[in-house]
Amino acid sequence: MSDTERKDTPEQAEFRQYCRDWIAANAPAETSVRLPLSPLEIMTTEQLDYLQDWQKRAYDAGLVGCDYPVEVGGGGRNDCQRVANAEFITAKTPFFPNVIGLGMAAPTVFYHAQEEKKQALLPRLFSGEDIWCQGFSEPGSGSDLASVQTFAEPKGDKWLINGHKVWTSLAHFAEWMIILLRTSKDHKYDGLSYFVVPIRSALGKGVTVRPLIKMTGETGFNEVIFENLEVDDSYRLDEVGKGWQVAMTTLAHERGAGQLITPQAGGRVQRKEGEEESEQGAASLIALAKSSQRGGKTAADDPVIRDRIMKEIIREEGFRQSRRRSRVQGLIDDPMRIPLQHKLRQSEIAQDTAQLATEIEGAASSLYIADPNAPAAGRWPMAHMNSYGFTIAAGTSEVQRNILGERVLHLPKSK
Amino acid sequence: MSDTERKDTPEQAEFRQYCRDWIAANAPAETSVRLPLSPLEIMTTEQLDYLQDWQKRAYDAGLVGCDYPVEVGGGGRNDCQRVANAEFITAKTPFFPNVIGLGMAAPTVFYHAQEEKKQALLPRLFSGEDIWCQGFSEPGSGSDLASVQTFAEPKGDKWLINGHKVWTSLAHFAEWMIILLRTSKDHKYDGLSYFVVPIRSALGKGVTVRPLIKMTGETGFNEVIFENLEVDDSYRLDEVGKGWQVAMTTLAHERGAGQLITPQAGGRVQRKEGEEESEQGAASLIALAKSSQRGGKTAADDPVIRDRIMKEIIREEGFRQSRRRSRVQGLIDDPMRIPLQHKLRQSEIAQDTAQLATEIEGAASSLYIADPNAPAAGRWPMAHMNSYGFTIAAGTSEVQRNILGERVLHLPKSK
Amino acid sequence: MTQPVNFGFGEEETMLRDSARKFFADNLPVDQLHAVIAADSDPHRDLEAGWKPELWQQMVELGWTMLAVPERAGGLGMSAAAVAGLCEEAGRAAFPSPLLPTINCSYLLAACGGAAADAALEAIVGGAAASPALIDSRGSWEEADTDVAVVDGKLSGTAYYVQDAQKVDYLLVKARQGDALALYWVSIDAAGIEVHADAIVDLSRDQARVSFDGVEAVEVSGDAAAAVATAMPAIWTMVSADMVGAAEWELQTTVEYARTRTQFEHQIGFFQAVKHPLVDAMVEIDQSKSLVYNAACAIDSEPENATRFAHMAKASASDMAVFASSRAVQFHGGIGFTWECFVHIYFKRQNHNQVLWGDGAWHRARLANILIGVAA
Amino acid sequence: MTQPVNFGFGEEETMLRDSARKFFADNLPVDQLHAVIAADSDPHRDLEAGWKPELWQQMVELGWTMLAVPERAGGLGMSAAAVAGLCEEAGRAAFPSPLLPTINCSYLLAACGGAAADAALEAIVGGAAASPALIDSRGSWEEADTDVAVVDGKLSGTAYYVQDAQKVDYLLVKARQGDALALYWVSIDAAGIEVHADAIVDLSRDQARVSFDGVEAVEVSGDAAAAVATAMPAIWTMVSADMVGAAEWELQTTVEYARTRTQFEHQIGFFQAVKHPLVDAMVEIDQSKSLVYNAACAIDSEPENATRFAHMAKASASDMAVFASSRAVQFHGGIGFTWECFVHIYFKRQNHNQVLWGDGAWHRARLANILIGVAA
Repeated sequence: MSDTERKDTPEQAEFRQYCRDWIAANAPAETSVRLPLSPLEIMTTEQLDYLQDWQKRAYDAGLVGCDYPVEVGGGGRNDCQRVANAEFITAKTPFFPNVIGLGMAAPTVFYHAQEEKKQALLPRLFSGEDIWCQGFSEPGSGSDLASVQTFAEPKGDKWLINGHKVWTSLAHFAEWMIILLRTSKDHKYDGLSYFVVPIRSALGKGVTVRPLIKMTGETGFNEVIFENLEVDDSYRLDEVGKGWQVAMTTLAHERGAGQLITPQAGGRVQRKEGEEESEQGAASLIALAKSSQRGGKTAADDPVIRDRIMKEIIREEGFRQSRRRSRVQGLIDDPMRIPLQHKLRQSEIAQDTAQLATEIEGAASSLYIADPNAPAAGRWPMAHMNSYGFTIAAGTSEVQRNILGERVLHLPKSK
Repeated sequence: MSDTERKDTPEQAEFRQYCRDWIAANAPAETSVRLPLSPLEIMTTEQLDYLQDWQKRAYDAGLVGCDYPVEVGGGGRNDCQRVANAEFITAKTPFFPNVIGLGMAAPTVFYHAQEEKKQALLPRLFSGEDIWCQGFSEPGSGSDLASVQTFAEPKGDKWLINGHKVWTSLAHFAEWMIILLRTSKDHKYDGLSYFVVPIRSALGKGVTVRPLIKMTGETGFNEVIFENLEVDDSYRLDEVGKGWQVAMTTLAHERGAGQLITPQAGGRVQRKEGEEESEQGAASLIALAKSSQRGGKTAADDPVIRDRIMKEIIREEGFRQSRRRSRVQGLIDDPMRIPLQHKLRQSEIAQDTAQLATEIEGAASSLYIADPNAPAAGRWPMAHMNSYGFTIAAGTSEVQRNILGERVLHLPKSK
Repeated sequence: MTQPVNFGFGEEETMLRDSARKFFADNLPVDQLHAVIAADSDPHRDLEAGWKPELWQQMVELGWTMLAVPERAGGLGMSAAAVAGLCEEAGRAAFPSPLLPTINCSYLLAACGGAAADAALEAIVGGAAASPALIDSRGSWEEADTDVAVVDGKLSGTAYYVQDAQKVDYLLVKARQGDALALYWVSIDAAGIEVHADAIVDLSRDQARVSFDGVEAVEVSGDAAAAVATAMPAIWTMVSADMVGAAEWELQTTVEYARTRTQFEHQIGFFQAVKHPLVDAMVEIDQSKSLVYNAACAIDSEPENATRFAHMAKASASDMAVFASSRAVQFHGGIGFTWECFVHIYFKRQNHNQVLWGDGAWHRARLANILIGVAA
Repeated sequence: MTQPVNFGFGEEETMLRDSARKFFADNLPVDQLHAVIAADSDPHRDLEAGWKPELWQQMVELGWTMLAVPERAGGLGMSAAAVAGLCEEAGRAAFPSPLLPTINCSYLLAACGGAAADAALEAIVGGAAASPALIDSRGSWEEADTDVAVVDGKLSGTAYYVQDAQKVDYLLVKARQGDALALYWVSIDAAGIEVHADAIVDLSRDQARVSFDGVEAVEVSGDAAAAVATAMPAIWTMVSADMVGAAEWELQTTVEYARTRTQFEHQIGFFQAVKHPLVDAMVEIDQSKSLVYNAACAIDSEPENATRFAHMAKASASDMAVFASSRAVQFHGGIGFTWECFVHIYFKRQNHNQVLWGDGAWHRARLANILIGVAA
């Protein structure tokens, strides 16, 4: 089931070998730095430095941004990023820290910015020297993104920005923000414009970054307040009033449905070999049940618990097999039908799995991460709470069901 | 838990004793006629004759329609129908056949018809000599009742009716139909008018009654086709264009939320004593599970089945206790909150219970009512299918949730 | 062993599936199907099997009944993935025929090995339809369970829940023979066999109790338990494929209705109370379909995992089929509750499929024994 | 015995409930509650119990801790229906206090009988707070389960999951004494007791492991199993009442949000994807509430059915609480996922309540043993 089964072009075949060799020689060794579970959860500068160094080296070697033109700092290759990604993943390297930059900002800037700005911004984005964040959601604009109210008022050849963005991961480390702003109150969609904004240099001078605390007690997200921040008009992407269309480029790439492949490197975190996939997965419920007691017997011997664990394992296997099937021409009708289910399904399976885990733990699920006696180090009650981040963020489950009903089943729009 | 605990007025107390004595002396004896499970399922003239005779005797004795004025054939009493009902129920008498007449037509006619028509129609309605049916739903108007298209066109001082009504229980026995008709195509709600229509006398002369076959293969419902049926204007209730308001009177009484108490007599059917309540209830799943085999053991010993049976038993007990609580002032905030859940809850519990029963039966649930080896005589697969009648008819579960969300939780209207 | 990325579902399998879809759609569209199997709504009607034998003859001629027969017995020896594609289409058409039981017999006989079993397979290649008669009065086919015994070399007893018994030529009977369990191949017209048709809910199939009174039959396996264990993953997978196809019909038909039926000045698919459960049905169908082809592919190329993956497929498909059928009736509203609406045909087939060869909870319990170990 | 139609919930009980609702709302509205218990969001914060002891003192003075104490011990001997009303209000306020454990001790001590138990009850009447220490390391309090033993007349071992241990004056300890099981009453300040606070998710309670090292204590029952069995229906019912109150807060707060939050030019409560699950939460709450007062009323006037009805109440409330909490967070969207939104306090209390004294599946298994009989 490896990507190598696909037929490489000569360029890809050569590049694959180059990547393999380079990674073998240059992949970061094990580190004492405790790596986070995802790039969005980078908490310390120690973590950031380690991961930035890795991205820079991979970029300098030509493994990041390889399909972008040379003029903007890319590698000028044809459809080679997926080759590099596959090799990173096979080698289980750590991930790149500039995840929003690579996945969302780069394609958006590439398709919508002035040539001069592309050349100025993209090389340091690819290298990871500049971390990027995203300013879309606001307190009053969650599911309904087009209702954003953070306002950009024209002032000579500059814009004056005032407002409030929330859920901006990595903002405390970010140099740049891609941001959706309102430039007219008269039109909902056509009143939006899209900018890139230097935020690190403006901290304390019109930009305030504050951590948002999640219900778990963790930080990681931020809110960003803009008070009369002046931004040059050259930071605007595409025309005034075309912000919604630009945002669609960003969102398409966020969902993996855009034209450009996002550079992705592995996902090694500080764990033992082979544990990655299942550590929070349904299969790990079996071990949990074997070490948990319910009503005087081992939870793994309770048929009701067994039944429920099997349900989650089956859903998880079904999810995995559906991803596999989504690439088999003969077994799909609508090519978007499975990919558009991805987010909904993954987030709800994770939620139900975590919820079931707390029931398996029983009374011990009351114990949280700081308790030395908590089963699985308190991971499950935390995962349960964090699962709501996934069913809410980036399109709630309710919005996902609308999208599926409308785009795949072609039912009339609900809104 | 008997109604007698309530404080009777002197009139009620005297009437209660009268009812008790009369029922003791006059309640129908056991019969060889196989009675249906509900008045809406009367299939044979033998059943109808038996039940009509019973209603007529009860009416003649003053136990039916006792709160209506004497002028329209009632008993002229004050809040005494509930007393009679309680005594009927305690005595487990058979029910009255003219259920739509008593429950829906009588209050509607009483509040909206001309005096002359009340005096002509209500006595024979109360006595059960005239059976009534209801013409509301149409092929194109289910949940959205106000969209009915069956049209009444003025023709002198008469109306010409054309159209198609469906789900008309008892139409094959009915003398009269209450009917919601469109008299103007320009206004949705204000284009409706409400009539009573003699259908039996018009059979073959503008009225056709045809049985509808349910997915179970049973009949019971009908469709009624109107082709140029002429109806006198005096059969109109209330003004032209006020049909929707009149229909609200009907629906309020259908839901038991109207001002007038519907005469109700017992519900004895042809079963053994004590079986009534639980025969299709969740508790009967226990006996079913004890006599069913699953995976080499008795289903009643399978913990997953036990868990699911308990869920349904708990829901059923909760439903019963909520009905009890709905009358306890100190334990309710909004008096409509529980009553408006009644239909939704009852129909969904019945559906899930029947569905679970078929799983308990396993392979044997394939056997239908004509199979001599079917468990419980094939009742459960039939109940499972019939349960969709309950979750669809008289306001689908989806409409019920709208009603609850809007009237109880005061959320904005979905439509 | 590992599975090919594409489940072994390539061009050949796609062509077979597409031609099956076309065959069923051309020859028995749902209105004609309704006329064939649902002409009489009376639950007490005669127990004649409603089907079109001439279409079955064409299917035989197209070679569909020899797909799962090994080449050594003259069959096509095609992959389980290919067979699943055919079964999915039969389910989509709610097609009345002995296809599924005949395919099930192919897998059972192929697992028997030996000349007698191969001769039986050759009968299937020659156009015979057959049905397994493995199940006892309690609905179990496991371990030593059977109500048929071999007495003086002849079959006596009763087999229950025999699918499409009125449409087949042969039965493959599990019988107790002293301490052993054997499989026997016997013509349904053999002396001493009586077929007692069940009055079942499902209109697209027939089912029977079959009694044996001193029936001469050919032993095709002396180790029924082994043959059944080997073939069972395929039997579970194929009925699951049938459910996936039927559910997709239910989904598409209900979606179409939701796009045309108007209430409250909206097509009812506008309302999230309709739209979102239809999406949920789609997601469940997709999960089941993926698990079906994963199980089929395991049968073909990863047999050590075939049982666990087939349990997953049937567990998923059983729950999915009940849910999708329920929503199809509910969202068709009043008309969906009538005999004239085609949905009830699928509702009934799916509820039958659900309990055939183990329902969701049953398969999850077996899967747990594999993944967790047998409970203490 | 039969129950009164009105669950025994008449004017007196209504007045008590209303005054409790007012007390909690006036003295610790949710913003102040948040300030008291959620000032520090760090999961590794110090394990100080967040509560207002002065409010607890007022509750004691109002007589609420002696409601469930029999009159023979100087208490008010009020009905379980009345106590349930109070607990429902404490849940609605997510009120941090030792109310529930103290009430639980009242029921346990009342079930003990005898002078020593009555003396302990008098301490409660006198204003002492107490908590049961019945649970072993595996989370079980059933039968002989306990990790505390009587050695040389003194308690040694550890009790787990002791609720609000940092807020109480006494513990009621289940201990093995040779072949017997006894209950002991002991001051939490007694020599040899150590309270090890757990770091728990729930912010509105504290919980601890309590270790005993040769602790002198007063035996209040020589038959702990009997006393626990008698008191358990009340313990289950009262935590269920707490869940009902908390869920009603979650429902009303979410409904209010759905009436004000606008997205896509509609209040989000317009959308059936929000409206219908809120209705489902309401229906589940109503079911649980009805079952709670039914169980309470059975404790008061139909004790032979108290256990079964209390199992129903706790089973129903546990599943309901998880569902209602889940929807409260989900429908608050992004803000619902933050620490500053009050919803998480209730989410955490409800998930704690769910697993306290047996979750839904546990109670259904016990109920099945009563209604079906123990499985073969």
